Amino acid sequence: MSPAKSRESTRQAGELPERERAAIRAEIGRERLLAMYRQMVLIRRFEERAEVLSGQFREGTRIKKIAGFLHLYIGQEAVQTGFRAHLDPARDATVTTYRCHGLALLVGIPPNELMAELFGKVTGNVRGKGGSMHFFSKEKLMLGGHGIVGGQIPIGTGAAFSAKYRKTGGVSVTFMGDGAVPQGTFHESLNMAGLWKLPAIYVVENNQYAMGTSCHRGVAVESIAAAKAPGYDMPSFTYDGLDLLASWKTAGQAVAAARGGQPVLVEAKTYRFRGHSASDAGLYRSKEEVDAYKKLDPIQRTRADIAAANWADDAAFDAVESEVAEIIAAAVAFADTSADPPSSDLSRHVYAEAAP
Amino acid sequence: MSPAKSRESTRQAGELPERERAAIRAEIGRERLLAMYRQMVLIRRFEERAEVLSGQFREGTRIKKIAGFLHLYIGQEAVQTGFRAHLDPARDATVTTYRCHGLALLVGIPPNELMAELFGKVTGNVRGKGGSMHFFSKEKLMLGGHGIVGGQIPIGTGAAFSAKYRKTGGVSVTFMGDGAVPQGTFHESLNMAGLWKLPAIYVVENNQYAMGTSCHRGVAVESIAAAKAPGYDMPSFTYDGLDLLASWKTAGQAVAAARGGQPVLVEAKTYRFRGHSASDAGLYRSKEEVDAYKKLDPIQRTRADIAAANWADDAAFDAVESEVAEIIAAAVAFADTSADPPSSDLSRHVYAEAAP
Amino acid sequence: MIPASRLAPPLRASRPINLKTEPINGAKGIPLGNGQQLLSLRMAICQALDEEMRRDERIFVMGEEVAQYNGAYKVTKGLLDSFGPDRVIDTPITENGFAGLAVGAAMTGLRPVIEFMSWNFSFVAFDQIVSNASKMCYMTGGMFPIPLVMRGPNGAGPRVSSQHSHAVEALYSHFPGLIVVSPSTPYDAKGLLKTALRQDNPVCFLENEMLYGHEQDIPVAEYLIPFGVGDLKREGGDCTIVAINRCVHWALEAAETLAKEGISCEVVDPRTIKPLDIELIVESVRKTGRCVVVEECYRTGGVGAEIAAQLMELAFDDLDAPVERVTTTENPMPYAENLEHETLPKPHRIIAAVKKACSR
Amino acid sequence: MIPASRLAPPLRASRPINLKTEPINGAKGIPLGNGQQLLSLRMAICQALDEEMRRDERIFVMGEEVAQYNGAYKVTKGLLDSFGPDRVIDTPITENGFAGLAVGAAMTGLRPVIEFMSWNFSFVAFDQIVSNASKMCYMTGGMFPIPLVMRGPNGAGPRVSSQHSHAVEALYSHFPGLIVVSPSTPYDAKGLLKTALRQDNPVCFLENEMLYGHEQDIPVAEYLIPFGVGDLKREGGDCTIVAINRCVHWALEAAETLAKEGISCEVVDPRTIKPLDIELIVESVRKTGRCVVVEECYRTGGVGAEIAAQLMELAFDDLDAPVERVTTTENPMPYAENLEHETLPKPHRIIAAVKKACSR
Ligand SMILES: Cc1ncc(C[n+]2csc(CCOP(=O)(O)OP(=O)(O)O)c2C)c(N)n1
Ligand SMILES: Cc1ncc(C[n+]2csc(CCOP(=O)(O)OP(=O)(O)O)c2C)c(N)n1
Ligand SMILES: [Mg+2]
Ligand SMILES: [Mg+2]
Repeated sequence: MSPAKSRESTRQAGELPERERAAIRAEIGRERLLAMYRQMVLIRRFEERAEVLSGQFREGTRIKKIAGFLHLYIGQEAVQTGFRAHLDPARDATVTTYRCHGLALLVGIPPNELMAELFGKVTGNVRGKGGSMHFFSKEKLMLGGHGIVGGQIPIGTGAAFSAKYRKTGGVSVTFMGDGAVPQGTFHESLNMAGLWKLPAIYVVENNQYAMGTSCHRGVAVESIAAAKAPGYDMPSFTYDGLDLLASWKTAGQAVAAARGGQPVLVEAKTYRFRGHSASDAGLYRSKEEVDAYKKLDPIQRTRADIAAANWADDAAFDAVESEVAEIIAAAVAFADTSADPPSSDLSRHVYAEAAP
Repeated sequence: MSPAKSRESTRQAGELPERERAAIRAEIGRERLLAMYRQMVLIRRFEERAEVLSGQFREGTRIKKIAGFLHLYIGQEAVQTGFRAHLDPARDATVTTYRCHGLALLVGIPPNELMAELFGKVTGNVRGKGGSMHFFSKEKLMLGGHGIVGGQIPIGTGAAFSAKYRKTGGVSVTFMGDGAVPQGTFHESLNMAGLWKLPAIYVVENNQYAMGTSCHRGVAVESIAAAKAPGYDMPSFTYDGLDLLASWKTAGQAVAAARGGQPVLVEAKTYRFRGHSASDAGLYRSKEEVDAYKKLDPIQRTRADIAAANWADDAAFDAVESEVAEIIAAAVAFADTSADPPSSDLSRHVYAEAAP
Repeated sequence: MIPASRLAPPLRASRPINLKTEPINGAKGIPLGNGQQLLSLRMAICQALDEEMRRDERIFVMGEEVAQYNGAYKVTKGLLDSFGPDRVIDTPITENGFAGLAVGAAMTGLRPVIEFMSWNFSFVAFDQIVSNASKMCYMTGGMFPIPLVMRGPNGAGPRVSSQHSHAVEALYSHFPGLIVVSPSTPYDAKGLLKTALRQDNPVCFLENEMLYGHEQDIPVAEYLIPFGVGDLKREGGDCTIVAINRCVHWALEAAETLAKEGISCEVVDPRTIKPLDIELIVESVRKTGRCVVVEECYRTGGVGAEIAAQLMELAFDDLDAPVERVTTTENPMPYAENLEHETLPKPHRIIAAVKKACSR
Repeated sequence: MIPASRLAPPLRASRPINLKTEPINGAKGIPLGNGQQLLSLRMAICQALDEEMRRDERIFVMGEEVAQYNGAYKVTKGLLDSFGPDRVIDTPITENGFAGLAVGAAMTGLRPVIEFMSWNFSFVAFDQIVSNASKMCYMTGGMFPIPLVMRGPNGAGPRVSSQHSHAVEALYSHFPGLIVVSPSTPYDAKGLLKTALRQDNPVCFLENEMLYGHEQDIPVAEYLIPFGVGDLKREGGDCTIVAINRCVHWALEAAETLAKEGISCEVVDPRTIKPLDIELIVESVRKTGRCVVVEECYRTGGVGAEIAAQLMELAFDDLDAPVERVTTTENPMPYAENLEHETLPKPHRIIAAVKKACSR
């Protein structure tokens, strides 16, 4: 048995000094940083559009094409964007919660498919069977999109087990909210990962609230990753999840550790700019608090970073916006003109169709 | 929210020096130490007798009065004996696993009732409905005797909640095996206790095996309490659970902390001298290992302590044995001559009989 | 004949409700004079909690978002203000933990009410519900009854798909030791919840999100409804429809349509699934000779299966046709609107089943 | 008439088995010549695992004590030696965790077999089984089928009381997406487990501790038994007894006694509960006109309820008497010997039920 000492390498949240930012930017390089920026913009605009189409957001008329829950990732984009950049789509698996639009776009599921899924169409990502909470990709090893808080953590652990079993050299990244930390599955999974040295990365996206319950009313300790990782013989990382550079940097370290057979627990301090889901009035947090965080918008900060490096001008940023706008318009059109699932789909896929 | 710092006060296992032993003995005093010694002997002899009556233990003939599982506490007696000595039976609750004979005797359930329960008689502790794993006392606040690994941990937490809610000043002590530590209930319970500052004591009786799985194959960290308590904003204690003096001392500190509103996690390093249950061949540990631990028999060590203080002579020890032998003989006779439950009991108690 | 007293106050059609116009304290109904008040089902539950918490200090309410947020579906609105944070307690997301905590609290003198934000999340707590709550009284020879109410919305929500749409009546009524209550109206919900809070067994109290806004005039004066007593929601002679919770409303809608076609249906609402008022069902079937069971559980092993089996045992010679079962179809809930519609036991499917039963 | 091919190899009376005389490798039967081998049910399961693990590298076995301890009930004896610690894995006591891990592994190309030390402990893992394993294929539009076998002993053990005695056939067959297998003989167990390991759905494979030592001569040559095909364990004309798992043996015992009294019973073993071979049951009931279902589940919502409901639908005019249900009585399992005896659906209760059905 390995000794219980924790190879702690906690990084606290806090704005990185400009010198460090420049260094990270250089490491990332122009193309990759622009690509990540574009990904974040795509997620943001996709969700803003979905929000309107869910009809909860009033802009004159009430448009309702999307039903059910709609949990938006807006504000948190830097976290998964930073991680995804370090993953090898052929062998690294990812899994997340119902707040899954961002990850689905990041792994490269076509926006058409995703929008059609939100519309409940047969052309949707899962044939209209899942809706907003259940995006998946077999090809890209994105294992969901899960509705039960904490339910995806063992699944991510299984993907890490699988990578080790099949000796692919792959890792798994399991995203979860701060609200999932108290669930038994968190503990059970991290213990197995720590025990068996699975190539697993657990990322707590601490957006400080689980619905209306602020993190300090749900979790007994202030610093989740730092306080808990030693209990699973894991190192921990804690960083400013509203900062793409910090996210990219930390993700790189975490992925490297996991790839080397050391599971890790990461805490990204972040914030959601919208309500928990579209129906949440959000009375549990003040306008001041929300506004203060909005000033730390990861997209704006990344834009500032890019500008600081002189890697793009306003026209270039505008071009990103219009390219993304076109993608989304096309996705909406695609979804709108797609067919409902046939009623034969009702009983299809309850069981597997054929042995592989 | 209270800071995440852990008020750690870990004590490592290891034989206490004689000077310290003398000091603890003095604190305990002659009467109490003799009483605890007598309790441990009662548990030991009760279980040795039950073992014979379960028919698994061959001594010439095969006697089978007791069926089902039989998990013996033999070897671990000092742990619960030390804790129970600090509890106020009127307001402090206890709960444990299927390995519950010791606790039942300690809280003062009459041996007659317990033996009759093992025999499945209507005069049994729970009218013959539970058997070996399910001993309870409402009056003494002993909340079981539970068969699902980890299932009792939330129950103990509930008793602590209740004490706080009703402002009784009581605490709860939840005993569990090392095998229960990886269960989700452990984590969920400790988080709530840490969060709400419940007067709860969690005692991991680390006998180093969960059935055939040694602790280091089940739990990712070496030192359970020390590594995990900080994750729940709790202090921890770790001590030599084969030593009654250490147990009494640690228990006193733990109970004081809990009574003051600070939940604690305690790890008692101990050993079971028998198989996991009567049917366990025990091939996973060597005879040498078992023998080495048997040399640390808590009853023998306590006897040595008492002798060292000159608080009893051989005749006095013999008197304890014969008094206990009589109690057990009486219990067996009582159980043997008691009636089976009436068949009307089959459907009785499925639901409560009347509002309180 | 079934006594008219079994007919509950008439249903009042649900009308869209605006949360903001509900009183700050969710427990306070709108007085209507003549001893009646207007209550939504949501408020009926809140009022029952409020009244019983005043009456009995041992009762506390615990769950995710029940306190500061006033409940994810605002069912516990105002309770925190009225009873304070010691008795109305927000929990971490840790259902197995707090369900077990409640069992421990019930063993030590308290009377917990726990809310599952939805019954889907009770699956995480399944072991504490089944292995501990349901068995404790029996396995302790009666020493530790468990006065515990577990409540929350059950069945399909609005387009929330696979993992959020279970109806658990059949699941939990399989276990001896549990009581399963599934009210379809504010009147029933209030009276049954008060009963649940005054008895000593673990109760699964199953609400329905889609009915929370459903309103009814109910008495201001206190009343309780005993477990195991079903209710006729409509009288009729051709076919008995046994319907549970939201399905009562679909059954009434179907009965309305069928009446126009000359088929007269009796709608029996068992109100509690365990214990089940099989006498009332048998009585009705003796009259009609036909029975359709409508529920949101899956077909295999649903409540309809149990009712069919019992009817066979108790009314073998009275049945003119097999008991028809209209249930959630045998698939996880799909998100797409058309598929969700086909999955649920809606009026069109009930009508078809009644016609099938009557065609025999 | 039911084709004779549906009759499985004859049962061989169970005889006391001494673990120590079983071969070191639990998978190796005792050769009997003429293409037959003698296997206990325990060994039949082990042999199926062994054969399929050799055939398919994606299969691994995981659970508490399955490796170094050779299984709490020695079912996986020898597998660690044969396949090494990468494929035969001891877990911490963390059922929800490893069940979910298995779902994740199944989603990424593996074919996990997990052992619940008993199915009672699956309640801790209930959410992963229901919310994830059972729904994944559907909720991903077929993208992620879950080839997963969950196995372990089910039903009452020897005097292990309330928390250790559940039979879960009814519970899990309620959920679409799951397959529920409950074999009563070594022959069936081996053939069905091999099928389970070659298909892509989550399977609850329910064994019975009390039958692990039960022996039978079975072919050495490979065979598979498809899901959804029941088996006649005895032919007879007066009454159909549908019996599950251990109850098959009790039913055969009862049938033996009844035969002496001139009542001839047909014993149908559905072998898989989901899918259920209702055709075979209907066929038999068409012949006998009477049916008794015997199972270890509770009565309310048990498998018997579902069978009764389906028989009513499919054989309404063929039934001469109501379907009788002989089940675990409606109480948690008591420890006392006399009470345990009355709780279980033993031969004396089956005999009484058959007589009741036949007296009509
Ligand atoms: C087991 C379970 N309990 C409760 C819920 C209802 N629920 C959905 S999201 C949520 C809050 C989760 O918060 P967090 O984990 O912090 O994630 P975030 O929404 O902030 O991303 C709750 C309580 C659920 N889906 N599953
Ligand atoms: C949830 C659950 N899983 C598995 C079991 C079977 N089981 C009973 S005791 C045991 C080992 C427990 O070991 P530990 O917690 O260390 O306690 P000890 O027996 O050593 O006192 C196991 C696996 C169970 N009872 N409950
Ligand atoms: Mg959150
Ligand atoms: Mg142990």
